[in-house]
Amino acid sequence: MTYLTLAATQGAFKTVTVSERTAQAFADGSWILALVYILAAVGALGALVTVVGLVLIYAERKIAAHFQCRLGPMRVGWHGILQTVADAIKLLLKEDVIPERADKAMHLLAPFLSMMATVMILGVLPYSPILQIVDLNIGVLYVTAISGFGVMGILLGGWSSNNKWSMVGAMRAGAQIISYEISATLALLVVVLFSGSMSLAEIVQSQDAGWWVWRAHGVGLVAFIIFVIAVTAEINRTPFDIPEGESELAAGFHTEYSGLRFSFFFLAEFINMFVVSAMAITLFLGGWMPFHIGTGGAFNGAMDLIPPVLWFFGKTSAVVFLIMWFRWTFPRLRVDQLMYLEWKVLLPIGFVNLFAAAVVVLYNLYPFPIIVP
Amino acid sequence: MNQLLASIAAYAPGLREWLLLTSVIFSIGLYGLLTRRNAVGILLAVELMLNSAALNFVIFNRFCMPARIDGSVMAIFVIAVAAAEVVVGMAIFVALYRYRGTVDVNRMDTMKDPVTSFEGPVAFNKEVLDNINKQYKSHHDH
Amino acid sequence: MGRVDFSDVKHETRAFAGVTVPVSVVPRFKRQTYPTRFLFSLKSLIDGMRLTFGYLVRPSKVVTRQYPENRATLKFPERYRASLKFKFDENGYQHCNGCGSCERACPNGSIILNTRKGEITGRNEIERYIWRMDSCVLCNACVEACAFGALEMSHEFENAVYDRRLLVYTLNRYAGPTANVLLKEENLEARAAMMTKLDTYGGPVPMNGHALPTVRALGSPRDEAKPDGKGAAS
Amino acid sequence: MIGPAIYTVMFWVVAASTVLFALAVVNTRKLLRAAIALMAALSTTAGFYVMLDAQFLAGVQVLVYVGGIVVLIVFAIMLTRSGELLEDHPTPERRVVGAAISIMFLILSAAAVWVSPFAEYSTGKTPPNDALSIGKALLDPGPGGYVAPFEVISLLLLAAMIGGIVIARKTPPPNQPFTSGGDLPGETDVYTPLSQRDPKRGGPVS
Repeated sequence: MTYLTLAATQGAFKTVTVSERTAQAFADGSWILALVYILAAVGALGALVTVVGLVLIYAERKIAAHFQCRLGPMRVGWHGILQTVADAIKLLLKEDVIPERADKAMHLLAPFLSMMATVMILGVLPYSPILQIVDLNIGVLYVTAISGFGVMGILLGGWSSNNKWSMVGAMRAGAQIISYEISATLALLVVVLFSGSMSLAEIVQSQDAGWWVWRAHGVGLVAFIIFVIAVTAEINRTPFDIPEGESELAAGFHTEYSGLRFSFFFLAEFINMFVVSAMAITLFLGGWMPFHIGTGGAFNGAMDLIPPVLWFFGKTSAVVFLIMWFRWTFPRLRVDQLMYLEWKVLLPIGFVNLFAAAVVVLYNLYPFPIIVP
Repeated sequence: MNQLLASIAAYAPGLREWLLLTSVIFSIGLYGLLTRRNAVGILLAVELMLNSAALNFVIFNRFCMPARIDGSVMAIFVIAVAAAEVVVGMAIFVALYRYRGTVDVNRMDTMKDPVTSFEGPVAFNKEVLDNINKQYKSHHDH
Repeated sequence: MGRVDFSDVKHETRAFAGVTVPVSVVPRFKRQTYPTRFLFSLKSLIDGMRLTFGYLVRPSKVVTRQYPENRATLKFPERYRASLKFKFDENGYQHCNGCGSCERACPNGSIILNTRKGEITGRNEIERYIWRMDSCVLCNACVEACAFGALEMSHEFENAVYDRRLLVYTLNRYAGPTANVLLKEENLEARAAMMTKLDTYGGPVPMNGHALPTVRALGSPRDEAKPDGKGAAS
Repeated sequence: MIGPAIYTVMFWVVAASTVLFALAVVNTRKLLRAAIALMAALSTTAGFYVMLDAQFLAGVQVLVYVGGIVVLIVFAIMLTRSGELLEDHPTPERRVVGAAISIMFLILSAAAVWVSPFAEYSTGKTPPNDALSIGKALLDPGPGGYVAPFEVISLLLLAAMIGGIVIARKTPPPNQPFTSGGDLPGETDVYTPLSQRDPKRGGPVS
C-alpha cells in the first residue's frame, strides 16, 4: 500500500491548497476566515523568504569553509549561528548609495523586480499535500515564465548603475540565463510528458509509483542532470558565475548596490537556489513523497511516518547541498566555454532526450523492469 | 455589503468594454509608431499593437464562442510571429548600428545616394563627389 | 587529455646540421574522440567532487586556528618570520660588528646602521641598529646576508600599533663591540666601559626628527625627552 | 457576489494601468524605460488573459514576451546605445499629427465596436484546461485543426533565428561589405572618410 492510498484511506491526504480554502471561505461567506487565510499565506511567504535566506547563507558559509578546510563563522553565537542575522542588521543599517549618474528610478526598481520574481515562484511550490498556496494548472509554465522577471531585474540593475562593469555583468547574466533556460525547459518538458500535466501538485502525485528520475528509465536521469546543470547556470552560481566574476567585474550587476537593495539581490540569489532545488525535487525526486522501496513492508511504513514537509525540505536541502558542492569544487568557465556547453552539449542532448522521452511515452516503452512501484 | 458588491459588479466588462480597451492600446501604439524616430522605439510601439490584436482574438473567442479555442491558437500564432519579427528586427538594427552608428529611421536613406549614405551629409561639390566615387569604386573592385 | 606519460618518452641522438645531439622524443598526442573526451571530463569532475567531499567529512583536516583563544598553545612553524631580532648570547652580548651587509642586502632600505669608532677598542662597532618594520617585507635577506649570525627572524607577531612611527625599532641593546671582542676583556668593569647602554632599546625611534609624546627623537639627549613631545632634536 | 465584484474592480484597475504603461511606452524619452514600461504593459496583458480564462496563453505571454522579447529589446538598446539617442523626442508637429491620426483611428474603431451587433454567448462553458485544448488544436490535422499553420510558424521561427544570426553576425560574408561593420580590414572604421583611411587597412591606394 503506497503512501497516497494509505493516506487517502485514513483521510489524511487531501490536496487542498490555501487558495482553494480561501475561495471556499468566501463562498461560505466567512470573510474573517478568508482574510485569515490570505494573511497566513502572505505571512508564511515572508517567513519562508526570511528563514530560507538566513539558513542558506549560513549553510553556504559553513559548507564552503569545511570544503576548504576552514571553520567558517565561529564567533557570533554558537558556531557563528547568528552571523547572518548580524550581517542582515548591518546591511539594513548601511547607507544606501545611489551613483550620481545612475538612472535612479530604474536603479531602485531592479532589486525589487528580482526579488518579486523569486517570491512569486515560492507561492506555487507544493510543500506538502495541504501546504501549497495556489496550484496553477500551468504551474511549470508559470515558473519558467516568471523567472524572466528575474532576468529583467538583473539587466536593469546593471544598466541603471551606469557602470561599465555592471553593464557587462548584466549582459553576460542576461545572455547566460536566456540560453540555459532553454535546456532547463527541455528537461522540464520530459517530466511534463511523463506525468501528462503541468500542475505541480499533479506532477508530484504522478510520482506515487516511483520518482521520475528513475521511473522514466534513463531519460529521467539525463533530464535531471541537464536540469541541475542548467539551473545552476541560471542562478549564476559557480562554475557559471561569469556575470559576477569577482576577479574580472568586481561584483557584476550589483557592483553599485549597497545596503538594503544589495541585500535584496543577495537574498534573491539564495532564494533562487532554494526555488530551483525545490523545482528539481518536485519534478524529478517526488516532491513531498516519501522514499519507498517496493510495496508495503516495515521500511515503507517507517518512511510514511515522516511528515511530507520534512521530506520536501530534506530533499531540497540535498539538492542545495549539491549545488554548493559544485560551487566549491569546480573552476569558473570562460564565456565561450559557457556558450559551448549550452549550445553544443546540453541542447543537443536535451533535444535527443526529449525525443526519446516522447517515444517512450507514446509507445509505452519501459525497457527495464520498474524497481520502485 | 451585498448591495455594494452588486453595484460594483454592475460595471463588469462586456465585450464592448474589452474591445474598447484593445482599441485604446492599439491607438497608443499607432501614436508611438508615428512619433518615434528611433527604430527600436518604433518596434516597441509595434509590439504594443500586435499585443492588442492578440488580445482581441482571445476576447472574441471568450465572448463569442467560448467552447472553442481558436482565438487562443491565433493569439499564440501572433505571439510567435512577434517573436520572429523582433529577432530579425533587432538583428537588423544591431547590424545597422554597427554600420551607420545610429538607428534613427530618418537617417536611413541609403537608397537615395551612395555618397550621402556612405559619408553622411557632404557638400555637393562635383569634384569631391567624383573623387569619392572613384575611391569607392577602386576600394571595392579588388 | 594531453598528458605526457614519461615512460613513452624516448631518448635518442639525432644529427642536426652535422652535429649529433641527444634529444628526447615525445610521442605525438593521440586526438581523443568526442565520447572519450566527454567521459574523461566527466571523470575529472567526479574526481574533484570526491576530493572536496573528502575534506568536508574529515574535520581533522581543518587548518583554521581560533587565535585569541588559543594564544597559550599557539605553535608556529620553525621558519615562520614575524619580526627581526638580534641574537644575544648568554651574557646578553650581540654579534653584530656593523659591517653593513644587511643594510646593503635589504631590498627596500628598511635597515639603517649607525656605526661609531670604539673609544677603547678603536674598531668599527655598532652604535644603533635601526629596523623599520613599517617598510620591511620580512624577506629574510638580511639574515642570510649576515656573515656573523647576528640576526634572526623571531616569532613575535603581535606588532600592531596605532601610529606608523611606532614601527621603527632599535635592535641592539647597547652600542659597542661584538661578543667576541667583549669576551676577550676579562675585567667586567672594562667591558662595561666599552658598552653604552641604550635607553630606547627595542622601542620606536622616530626617523623623521620629530619626537612623539612618549618617544624621544633620534639623536636627542636623554633628558630632552619630554612627555609633551616638544623635545625635538635640534 | 464577491467574485464578479473582484473581477470588475480588477478589470478596471488593470485596464487603467495598462493604458498608463502603454502611454509610457510611447512617450518616455529614455528608451530603456520605454522597454520596461512595455514589459509592464505586456505583463498586465497576461493578467487580461487570465481574466479571459486563457491561463496557458497568459503563461506563454509572460514566457515569450517578458523572458524573451523584452530581454532581446533591452539587449538591442544596450548594444545600439539607443538609450543615449536623446533626439528622440518628437517635434510638436509630429506629435499633433500622430495624436490626431491615432485619435481618429480610436474614434473610428470605437464607433465600429459600439454599433456592431455581436453575437454574444457569454454563458458558454470555457474549456477547463486550455493548454490541453490548444495542444490538441495545434496538432489536429482535420478540419478546424491548425497543424499546417503550426508547422509554418515553426519554419518561420527557424528562418527568423537563422536570419537573425546571419544578419547580426560580426564577420560578414565576403563580397557583401554592407551587411555589417565586421572585423575585416577597412570595415571597422566606416566613419572615417575613405580618403583618410590607411591603405594598409583597406583604404584607397593613392
